[in-house]
Amino acid sequence: MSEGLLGSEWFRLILGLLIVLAFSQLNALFLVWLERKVAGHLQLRPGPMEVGPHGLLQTIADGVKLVGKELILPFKADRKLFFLAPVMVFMPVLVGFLVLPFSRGLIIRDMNVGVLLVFAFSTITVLAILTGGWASNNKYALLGAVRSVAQNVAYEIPLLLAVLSVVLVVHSLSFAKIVEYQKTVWFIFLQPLAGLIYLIAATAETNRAPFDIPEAESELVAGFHTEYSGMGFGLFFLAEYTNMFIVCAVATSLFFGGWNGLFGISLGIPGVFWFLLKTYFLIFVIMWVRWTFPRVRFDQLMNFSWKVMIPLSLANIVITAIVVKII
Amino acid sequence: MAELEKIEASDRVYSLNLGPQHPSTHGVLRIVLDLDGEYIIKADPVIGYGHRGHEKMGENRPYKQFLPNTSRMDYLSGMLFNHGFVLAVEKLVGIKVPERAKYIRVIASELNRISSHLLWFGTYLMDLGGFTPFLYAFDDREQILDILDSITGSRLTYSYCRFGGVSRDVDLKFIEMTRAFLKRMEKRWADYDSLVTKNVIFIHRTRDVGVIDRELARQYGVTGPNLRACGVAFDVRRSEPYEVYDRLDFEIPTGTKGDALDRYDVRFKEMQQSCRIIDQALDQLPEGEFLTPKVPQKLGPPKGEVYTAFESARGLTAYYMVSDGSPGPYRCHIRVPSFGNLNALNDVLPGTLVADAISILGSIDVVIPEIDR
Amino acid sequence: MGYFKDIIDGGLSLIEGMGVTARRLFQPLITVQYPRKKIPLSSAYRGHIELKIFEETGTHKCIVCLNCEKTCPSGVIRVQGEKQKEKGPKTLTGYVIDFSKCSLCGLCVEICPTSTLEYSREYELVGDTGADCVFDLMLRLAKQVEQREEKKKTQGIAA
Amino acid sequence: MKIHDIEARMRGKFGDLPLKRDETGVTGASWSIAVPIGDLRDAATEFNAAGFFLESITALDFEDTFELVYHFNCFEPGSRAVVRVLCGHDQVPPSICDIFRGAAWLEREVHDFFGITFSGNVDMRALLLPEDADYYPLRKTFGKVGAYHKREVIYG
Repeated sequence: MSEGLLGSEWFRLILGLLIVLAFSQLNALFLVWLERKVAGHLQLRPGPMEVGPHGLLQTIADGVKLVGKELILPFKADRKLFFLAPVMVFMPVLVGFLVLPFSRGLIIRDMNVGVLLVFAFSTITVLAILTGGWASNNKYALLGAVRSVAQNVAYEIPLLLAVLSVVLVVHSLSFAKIVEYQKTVWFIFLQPLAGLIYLIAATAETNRAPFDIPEAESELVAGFHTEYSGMGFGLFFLAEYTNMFIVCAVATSLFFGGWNGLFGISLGIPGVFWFLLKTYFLIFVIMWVRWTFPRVRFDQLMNFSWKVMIPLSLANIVITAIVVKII
Repeated sequence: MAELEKIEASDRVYSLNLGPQHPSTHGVLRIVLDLDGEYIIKADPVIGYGHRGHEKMGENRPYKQFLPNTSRMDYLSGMLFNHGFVLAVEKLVGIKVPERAKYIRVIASELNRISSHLLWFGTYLMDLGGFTPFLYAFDDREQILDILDSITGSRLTYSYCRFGGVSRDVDLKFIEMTRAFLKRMEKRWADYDSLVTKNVIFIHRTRDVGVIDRELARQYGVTGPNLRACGVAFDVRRSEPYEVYDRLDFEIPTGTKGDALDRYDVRFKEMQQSCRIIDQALDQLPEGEFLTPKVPQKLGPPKGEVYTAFESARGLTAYYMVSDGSPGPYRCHIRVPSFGNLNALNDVLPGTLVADAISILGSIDVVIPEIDR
Repeated sequence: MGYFKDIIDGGLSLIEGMGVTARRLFQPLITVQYPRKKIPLSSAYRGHIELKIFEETGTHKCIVCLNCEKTCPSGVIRVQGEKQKEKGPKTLTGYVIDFSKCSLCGLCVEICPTSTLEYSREYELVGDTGADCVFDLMLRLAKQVEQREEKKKTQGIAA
Repeated sequence: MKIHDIEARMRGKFGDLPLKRDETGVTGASWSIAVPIGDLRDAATEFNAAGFFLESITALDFEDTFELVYHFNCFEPGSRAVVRVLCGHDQVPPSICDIFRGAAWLEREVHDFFGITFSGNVDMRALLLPEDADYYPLRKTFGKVGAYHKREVIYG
């Protein structure tokens, strides 16, 4: 996508949307496969092996199965909200792609409020989960929805505080500028605490273990999506993995230098590869964590958030502000 | 509690039907929970979904034909239940058991105890949301099943013990496999420690959760590791030694508080003690017969009754049989440990969170078909 | 400083746990892709029962004592015998088991006075109906005898 | 040893006659005591005060009577004791569920299987059987059974 090709703004948007849609679906399918492979090998088993080479086509087969399944509406459920929720959970995820800086110039829209936009839209996910859980007319789903909201309050604040300390240094909310700033030194080295807090909070944001308390399959059966069948469940599932990609991509841009190589050494590898490499590595780490730890209880997550993450990130911001002022 | 009672009057309380189909109810258990938010106000376990009438079956068949039933009550410690039943009948009829058979039974029983505890370990972690330890535990359990498979020919419902011995002698390959297993486990304990026991999330999920204290345990007849977790060193293998347990040197691990973490610790150490027992029993294993040849096909026990207690993986289990002199028992009752252990939940669950309820249910290690019989 | 110590200790314990799982990534897999690969059966494996063929007679030794039928806890076994002569031993005419009810205890094999019962080593037993679980052991025996003879023949030709 | 204390107290209360020691060890208990149905709660209270736990409750169905068998044990080696209560087919034994909390379920189980109602146990719902079960499977009049004896046939 060179500058010359992008004469019309509309062309650029539509092309971007198409690429995003295609990429997000393929990416989610790949991530589901990856998750199963990572889980498998961590547990000394091969994971899916039957469909395609090393089971690569397994998730596509599963997807086809999900599409073919009947959408069941539970008794006395709120029909409109019930079907709205899966759509609502997937929409904001797509918006996130608009501002992700895959490489220099490979951004659909480099807005000066890019960082804000991603986090503003990702919050809608919680609303969608609440809607889905509420509309299902199922107590497990409701409990999951309630937990999700409680969890949201706990992790959103440290998440944004951690991001803020980066923004304070760069003086910009634009992803491109933040990544440019990390040309030689990544922010994870300057702001290790903020980076760590971001990763923990991001795991919670995507409802991944050990913070998968709204789903908590051993407690709430499947939490908020207990009653969803077929593609209703499929959309929740795809959204979870796409969301995971987005938070990891954001983490890569904010803390791991985006398209930049380590300490400015790019080894001649194109920026987009650096970006994807780092993003997928972070995704792998999140998977690795999921398949290692037991789940925390939601009050413990709150305790951890209010007593550890928020004070530490606040302190981090204050120190950052002072250092920035002095320099 | 006063605060809770006030809430109970309000209409905020709703009931949640946990089970019979639920990922963490270990068999078919249903608990009707009255909830305020996520806090449990009242818990009413509903059991009996797996009732097969084993006691009635025992009454209308000869002792020998009841053998296969015994390993189907608590399917996780089938060998132990099998063993206990054989002990009871031998005591009633007065059958002498060769020394070698006694040792073989102890080894097989302890192997079964470890396999049962390993399965509990895995599923408990799964209840807490950790999936991977489950598969590691199953890897180890698979070794035990292979070992038991090599002598009994079965992997779960063994039917291995016979009146006056065991059905098949052990060979050198069995001893080799068992020794290799003991060696393998030495390394595995450290792995489990790093992966689970020391894990800060795990500790937070279990510490001070679901405390069963000494008095509560006594009131409900809680036995086994759940009782030992609150500091009572009561183990049938010690208090009424059967077979050769009095010749073997092993400790009875106890806890202090009786919370889920203590129960975890006790079971974990128990597995290590079982390894010690097996090691010694293998050393002492004498040569000789594995089955008394003189046992008649049709048993004619004297009139009277027998009550034999033994330590299954879940606690004090006992066979109570009344004989009228015929080849089958007049009355056959089985005292199962999970019954009391689960019963205690009536008092333990109120005031906890749903998430903790799952943790508690997992930590007391119930096998529902054993309760239902 | 207990506050920070708790955080750091907790964090370290988590990293230790991740180390355990990470090591597994580089260990060989322990599962077997079942229908493609198979694990050898235990020598003591207890399948359903089968009539044993004795080398010296080339057939079973069942004397229709009905001990197995009587001792079976689940009533799986049905044995039929006929007297060939007025005063003589019975000979086996039918031996049918309903495997769907069998609890694999092995009491029948142990009680058999002529040890003519043995465990089958088949474990891939799938059927669509309950009737598929009913095995006629006489029929199976006949088939086995046939196979044996064919084998002998081919071996004889090869030799 | 708690078992000796409680034995002395039982002898004091009910006399020497109903108490039977078991030297052979076949019954698994040091001694058993036959208690009249009215004194069951007193006996249970004694055991509770002495720190025993209730191991099991079960019943035996004889042609002439039911017999309730209570196994008590404490956390000491070889301390099992049995309380036996004769309970006619139409009698209603008292519940001990307020003395031992675990007794509530055990009594429900006995009620399930034998149809013996315990007075004082408010919760007599079916425990192991279906809610609508109107049969008592462990009675000797139900299903296939070998024999239906009088009590003296077995216990002399």
